[in-house]
Amino acid sequence: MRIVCPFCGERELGEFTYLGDAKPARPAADAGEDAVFDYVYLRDNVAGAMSEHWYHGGGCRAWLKVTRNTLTHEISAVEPAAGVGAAKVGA
Amino acid sequence: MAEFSWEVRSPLERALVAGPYGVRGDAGVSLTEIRSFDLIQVMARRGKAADMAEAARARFGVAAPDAPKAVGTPDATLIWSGPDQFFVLSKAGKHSIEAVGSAFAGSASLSDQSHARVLTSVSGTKARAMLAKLTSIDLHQGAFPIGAAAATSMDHTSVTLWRGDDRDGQAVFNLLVFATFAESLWHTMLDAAAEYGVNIGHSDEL
Amino acid sequence: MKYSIFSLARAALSGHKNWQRTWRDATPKDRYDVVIIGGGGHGLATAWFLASEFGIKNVAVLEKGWIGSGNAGRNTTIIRSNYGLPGNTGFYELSMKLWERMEQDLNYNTMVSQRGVINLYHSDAQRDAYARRGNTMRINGIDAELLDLAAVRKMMPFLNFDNARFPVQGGLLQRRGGTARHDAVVWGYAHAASALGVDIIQNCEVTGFTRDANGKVTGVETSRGRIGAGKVGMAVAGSSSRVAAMAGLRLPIESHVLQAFVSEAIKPLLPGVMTFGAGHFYVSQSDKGGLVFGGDIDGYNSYAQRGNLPVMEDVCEGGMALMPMIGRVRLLRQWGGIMDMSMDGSPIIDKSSVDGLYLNAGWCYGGFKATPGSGLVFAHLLARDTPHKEAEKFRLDRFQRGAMIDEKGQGAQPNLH
Amino acid sequence: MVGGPQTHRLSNGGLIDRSAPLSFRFDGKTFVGYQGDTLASALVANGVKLVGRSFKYHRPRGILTAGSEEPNALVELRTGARREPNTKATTAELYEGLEAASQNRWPSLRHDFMAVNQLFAPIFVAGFYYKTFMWPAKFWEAIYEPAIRRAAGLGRAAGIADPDHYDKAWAHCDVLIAGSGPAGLAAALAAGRSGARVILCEEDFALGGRLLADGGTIDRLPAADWISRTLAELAALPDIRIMTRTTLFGVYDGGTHGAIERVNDHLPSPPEQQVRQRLWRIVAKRCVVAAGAIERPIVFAGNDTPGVMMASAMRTYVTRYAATPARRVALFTNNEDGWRTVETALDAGLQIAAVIDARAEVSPAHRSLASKGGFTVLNGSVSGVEGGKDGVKKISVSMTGGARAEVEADGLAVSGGWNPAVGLTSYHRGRPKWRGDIAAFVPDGAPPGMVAAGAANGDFGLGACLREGFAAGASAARDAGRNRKAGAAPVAEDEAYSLTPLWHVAGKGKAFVDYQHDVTASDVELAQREGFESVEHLKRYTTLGMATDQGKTSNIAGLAIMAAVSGKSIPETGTTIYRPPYVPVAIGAFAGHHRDETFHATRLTPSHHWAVEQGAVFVDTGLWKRAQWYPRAGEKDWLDSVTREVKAVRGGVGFCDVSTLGKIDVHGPDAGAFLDRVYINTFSNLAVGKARYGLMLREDGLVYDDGTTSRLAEDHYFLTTTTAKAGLVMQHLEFCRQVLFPELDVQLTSVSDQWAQFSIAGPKTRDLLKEIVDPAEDLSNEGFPFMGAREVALRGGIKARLFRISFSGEMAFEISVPARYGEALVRNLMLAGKQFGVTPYGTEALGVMRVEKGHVAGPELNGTTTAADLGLGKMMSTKKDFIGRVMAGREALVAPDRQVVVGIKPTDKARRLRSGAHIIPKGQTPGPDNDQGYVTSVCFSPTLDQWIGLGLVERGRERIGEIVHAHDPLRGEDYDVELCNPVFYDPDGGRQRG
Repeated sequence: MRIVCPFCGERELGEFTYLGDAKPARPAADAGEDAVFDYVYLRDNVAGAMSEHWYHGGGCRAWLKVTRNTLTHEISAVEPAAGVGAAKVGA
Repeated sequence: MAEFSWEVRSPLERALVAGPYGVRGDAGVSLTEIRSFDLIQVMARRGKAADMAEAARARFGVAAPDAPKAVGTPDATLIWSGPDQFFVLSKAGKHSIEAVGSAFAGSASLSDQSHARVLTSVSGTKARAMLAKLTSIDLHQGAFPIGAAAATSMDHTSVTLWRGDDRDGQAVFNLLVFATFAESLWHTMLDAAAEYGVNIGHSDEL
Repeated sequence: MKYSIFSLARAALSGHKNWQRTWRDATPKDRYDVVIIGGGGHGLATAWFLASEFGIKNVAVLEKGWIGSGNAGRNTTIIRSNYGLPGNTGFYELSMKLWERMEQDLNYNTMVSQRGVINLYHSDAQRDAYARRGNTMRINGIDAELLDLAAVRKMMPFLNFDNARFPVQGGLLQRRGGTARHDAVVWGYAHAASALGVDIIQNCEVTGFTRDANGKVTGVETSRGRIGAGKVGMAVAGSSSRVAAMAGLRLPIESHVLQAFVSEAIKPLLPGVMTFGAGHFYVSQSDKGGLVFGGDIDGYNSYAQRGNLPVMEDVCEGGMALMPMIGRVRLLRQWGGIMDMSMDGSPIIDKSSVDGLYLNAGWCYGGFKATPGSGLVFAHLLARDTPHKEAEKFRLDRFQRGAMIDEKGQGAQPNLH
Repeated sequence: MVGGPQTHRLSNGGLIDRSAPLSFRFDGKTFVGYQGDTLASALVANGVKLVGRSFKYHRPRGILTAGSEEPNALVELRTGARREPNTKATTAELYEGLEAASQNRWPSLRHDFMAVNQLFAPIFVAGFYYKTFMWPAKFWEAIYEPAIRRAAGLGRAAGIADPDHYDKAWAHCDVLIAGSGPAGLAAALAAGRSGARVILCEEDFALGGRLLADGGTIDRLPAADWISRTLAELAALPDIRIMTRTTLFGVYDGGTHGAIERVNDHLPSPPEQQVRQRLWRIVAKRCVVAAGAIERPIVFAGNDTPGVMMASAMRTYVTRYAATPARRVALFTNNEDGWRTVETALDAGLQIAAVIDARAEVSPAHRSLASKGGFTVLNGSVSGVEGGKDGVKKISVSMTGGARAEVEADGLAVSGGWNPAVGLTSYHRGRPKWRGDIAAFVPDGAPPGMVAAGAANGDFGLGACLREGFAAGASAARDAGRNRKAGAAPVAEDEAYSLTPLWHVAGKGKAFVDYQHDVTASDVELAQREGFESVEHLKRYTTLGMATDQGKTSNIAGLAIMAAVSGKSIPETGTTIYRPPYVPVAIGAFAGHHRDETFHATRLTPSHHWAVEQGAVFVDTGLWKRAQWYPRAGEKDWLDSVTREVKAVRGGVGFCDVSTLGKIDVHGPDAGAFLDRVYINTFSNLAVGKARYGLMLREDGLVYDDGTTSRLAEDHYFLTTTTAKAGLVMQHLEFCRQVLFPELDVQLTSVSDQWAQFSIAGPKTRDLLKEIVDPAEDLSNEGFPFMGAREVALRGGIKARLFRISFSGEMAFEISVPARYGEALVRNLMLAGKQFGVTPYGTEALGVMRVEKGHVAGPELNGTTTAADLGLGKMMSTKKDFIGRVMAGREALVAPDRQVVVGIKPTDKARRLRSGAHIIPKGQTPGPDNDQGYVTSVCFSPTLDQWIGLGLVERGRERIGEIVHAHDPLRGEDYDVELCNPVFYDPDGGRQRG
């Protein structure tokens, strides 16, 4: 597999580490235990296009949000993970 | 009171044996370690990328690279190292962290990496053939022109790679490697280059 | 027809024209007491235990393709019970004991071969972890031996002892571990279950559940029509999330691809199953002569049933690091299976929150060795509505309670288990 | 010249170099061949027909094909450590001194004892072993299985380390082409002229594919001339790379392809500094598969007799190698293409015994060829072959209409038609589709960017191959963004290819579908009878297609027979899933240089070479080499050395390289707030110039890592991690920074390699430091109190960071200098510390002192423990949110009966304690219900003069003082131990604060 890092360009799989589904957001500090349980343990386990977190640790160390089809491994979009552009906010 | 010597020692000091290596005859690959340099990592503060770029221009006369590129100035090279961050590579304390610090005050955080990396240049007619065993990046003339840079991995080890100006009509690839991995990767490089014949050396010149 | 050397010799005289189907080719009935979704090893074993152990014979096993087409047919055939945590230890030993009598139970030679499983260690820390695990096994009445370097050298003189990056220091050996012929396990259970009246229905894909007014599952919709059921059991590793979703459930499971490899057939070279402790690699040699390799999962969610090069290289690097004598042996075939990776690396066998629907899922890459045990405890759950005592810790609510069974200590990140 | 004459070599012709004779040995006998031969062609030229024995029945086998699809002619090539089992004679290039041996026979190929298996053949049908060998159960491992194992397998692996080297490399191109036949070369021309970067892989050592054997006229040139002209044009283009001896074996996601280059297999051994083989990962924007087609056998009785050969292979041997597999040849064909073999044989002066053509009609041209050549054309099928080890003797023919005929011949060429090589195009689980006109499967659902052309796509005519290849090359280049004009395609005529499908001829005797696995037509029928109708069941039950050729010559015939007996069509029956690699690939090549000491990279600490000089013993910690202890003369074992080192520290001063700890610079105005969220305790209120121990959890509430973090400036923290988790914590923190908390202004950099860091510990630490630190620095307890952290100047001008932290429980500092000063620092410490008896210590002594002090480390931070389990529950802030806070509160994680860290010491002071021993209440018989925990870490404590340890024990901290049982059945040990305070040494901490 090859992932087009929005910062570095196309790179091979070995430079990246996988985390998982990028859809669930970390619940707010005052969210209840159920919400956190859901975030930590339950998965949609999508069969098809899925938005995922990958880390370009073997490259620019950016966390990425990759849209990838779990049936075909085809990648349709890659963008910086939420907030990776933080340094750009307000710039 | 004892007399102390604070001699700096390159992580490659023992592994690097200057002279020919591998197959005899004309060396297809030259490996040169550059031993003395300052290396600063500059990382923009949140929302201050533009300020950082401006500060870089003020200090170095060129904008900080905002894409994987290496930009040369007469006394420093600015090398992209990730989103909103870059390295300043220089010599003789001119752009040491002490010297550069105030230039980026408020716009960027600085981290001294002068001792954290080993710098090697790879050139020769077989440099690309040898590097093809180590990097998954396409180093073809059209894909990786002079000034191109990459934060990438070799042999599962993070490196920063950029192409300098050609020397004697041959491409020159510069490689920053983490210091504690350097000896190991050095041996891997020698293995990869041995079949082409290698000329090993070190230099204090960038 | 009972299988034996005598029936075989008799059949030879008639040119083998009289053999019957190994299992009946059943057409679906309107209703069964129990419908099992998934004609893999676990589903078929469950059906057989329901019929043989619990007297429930009005059972159907529904398989969307051909039986054994999932992970039962694409694993590395290893059996062992060398687990270290309460919950796993007893269960896998129950399974091991069932392996030891499987051929006689089923009248089918599944080639259970107890040639030993050794986990090599390369550091003091690994040795200590294996000592802890081996002692757990012994306390549970399971065989385990901690071998030192000399003992490993004697047993496997061909390992790289002299110039290894991470030299072998010893190993944890379970002599009763080994391998079994994976396809034969499927066929054997199908053969025996079918003989007891279980209907095995291939090319029958479940497309939905039928529910009554209270939400209780009353049957399944399939590509071959609606089939009523008193209870429905799911044993569809790799597809658990997708099938459960039809009943509105979300599971603590991700689907990941695990590759396996086999070399060309060569004359006997390796004694048993070996696991490399300084990389991700394990190997055994099949009866046919191929070296069967496995390693880590590829590491990202996938239903593609095929892997990528980095893991293949990683496995071969481990192989060469451990035994450089295999350098010139050639890799023949590469394949991938879809693992039901749970959040703690251990399985889930429980009633679901939907009345009438029972789960058998989350086997990660340990499913094959669990086959007979899984069949027995799942049949128990389906028949009695209470967990078998060796499956009491495999409850679905353990994640809510914080009672994970996490052998690797990796937490809720399935690709690290 | 050694060896006899090459009895079956034509006097001229062939692409062999007659000026370069090569002698070689097969089964101990010496022969001569030529440069340009394969082992198979050289054996053919020497009249050798018998080359192997089959897998199950040990039937004599000859050479069936001339390529990588060969199922029969497998040999052990080379000897000693270089012995390679199952090597296809048909692809092994001949070299001077080549040694090969037949396999799977005893005592010799001609007289194979195991051929008695043929007597049991009536019992040894498909799947027989599933029905027997079950009684008594114990006999399986003891008797049946070893016998089966010995009989199975083919060749023998060397059994000793492979002496050759391998490497791996990457390549990149616009258009990748598999195969250098007419379609492949035309594709390369088109893509190259369009301006594309092209890589063409050819598994053979010669370029041209079928053109090498079948010739033809292209652009009005003889094929050989056209090949030369084309190669010259390609050579003149800027970015064309042609790789011979290179097989494209797989296609992976993102346009990554696997290829194996046999760099030096054509030589006795690789030249100095060169590898045997190289694994290529080729990244291509587009791929044109021009891998050709594989001629398929017809299943009939005796079709495995040596001398029965694929018709196209026979042409290859005659034309390309000038070697004659037979002198009197019969042809059995069901298609037009097979007839070419007759033309070739006649041209070479061979006799044609007869042509058996299964089709109703034979073309007038062939009729006249028959009358000219003086042979008969029999309309019918071969129903049996007589012969044996020495080859074909007589062929029985069932004529259309029922008559029978016999033909005497010493060779039978067979053509059942052609199957496109659909492997590569099917590796992404695409299923090929059936094309009725050629009765073959053609590619469908190829991986993205891949297209088949020519014979690989089912279009067999020369003209079509050129047209399709050229078009595919041009369009691939266009898709890759290369748009220059490709010019005109090469032109050739299209030959007719009329075929009447024929898979199986009924007859008496074994008719083989899968030669290598001895699967017969009746095995397929039996499988169907027993319900193994699915092609995947068929494959698994009979082992059809699972041999080293992966069924290249057998799969389609097998499923055609299954289709016939189950009353379905071939496309309804379907194919099995195609699996890479296309040809078997040496495991060594996949490993490359990652073996032996270079299996993984090695990380060296700044003091490594100094420690080597000191004679240190090293331990692997992850990728690191760390000094484990420093033996001295007179010490009898490691324990002596470690005990000395511990005593030296506790009584004086010692130092240890701790540079392996992960070190992270945390910058920015929100650095404190950030750390508050990732640690369970608070860092935003840490004063500048102070350090604090921190513990971080995973989001599931269990402990992830620990370490000390110092505040060096208002907006700058220096965080340390454990050695094991350094990289993972960095990744985790980046996730927190970039994804979870993007609103915080914080920057992270790893500075692990920037700083050489040493722990200096012992009551004389301050004395030693005073020698080395600038006298102006205040190191007094007031000036530099416990948990202080700041930059100091050293004598001689350099700057260092000093942290007053202690892992050993002694008065201690950690000192950091830029890494290239690390070795100088060590030497200076030795120099300055001589007067205090300064002692370097390794990781063992470090470990002893941390156990004595009750500090938790890896064995306790095992991913299943909570902060409270470690005795650190009180650190969890209740005033803020942090990662893992909520899940840490789950019932089972706060249950009172959890196993928690406690000290453990044997009641018998002379007793050695071992990690991994379990804790059982005293007086009880060990069992699953009273297994209350285990010993996690142990050491011999020189301070207490006994073995001590830490353990995780149920309710451990409530039970301090209780005597329990350490149960260690693995090592046959059982003894009493006392549960005690885990802090064995200086529990009130006076020493480290003093």
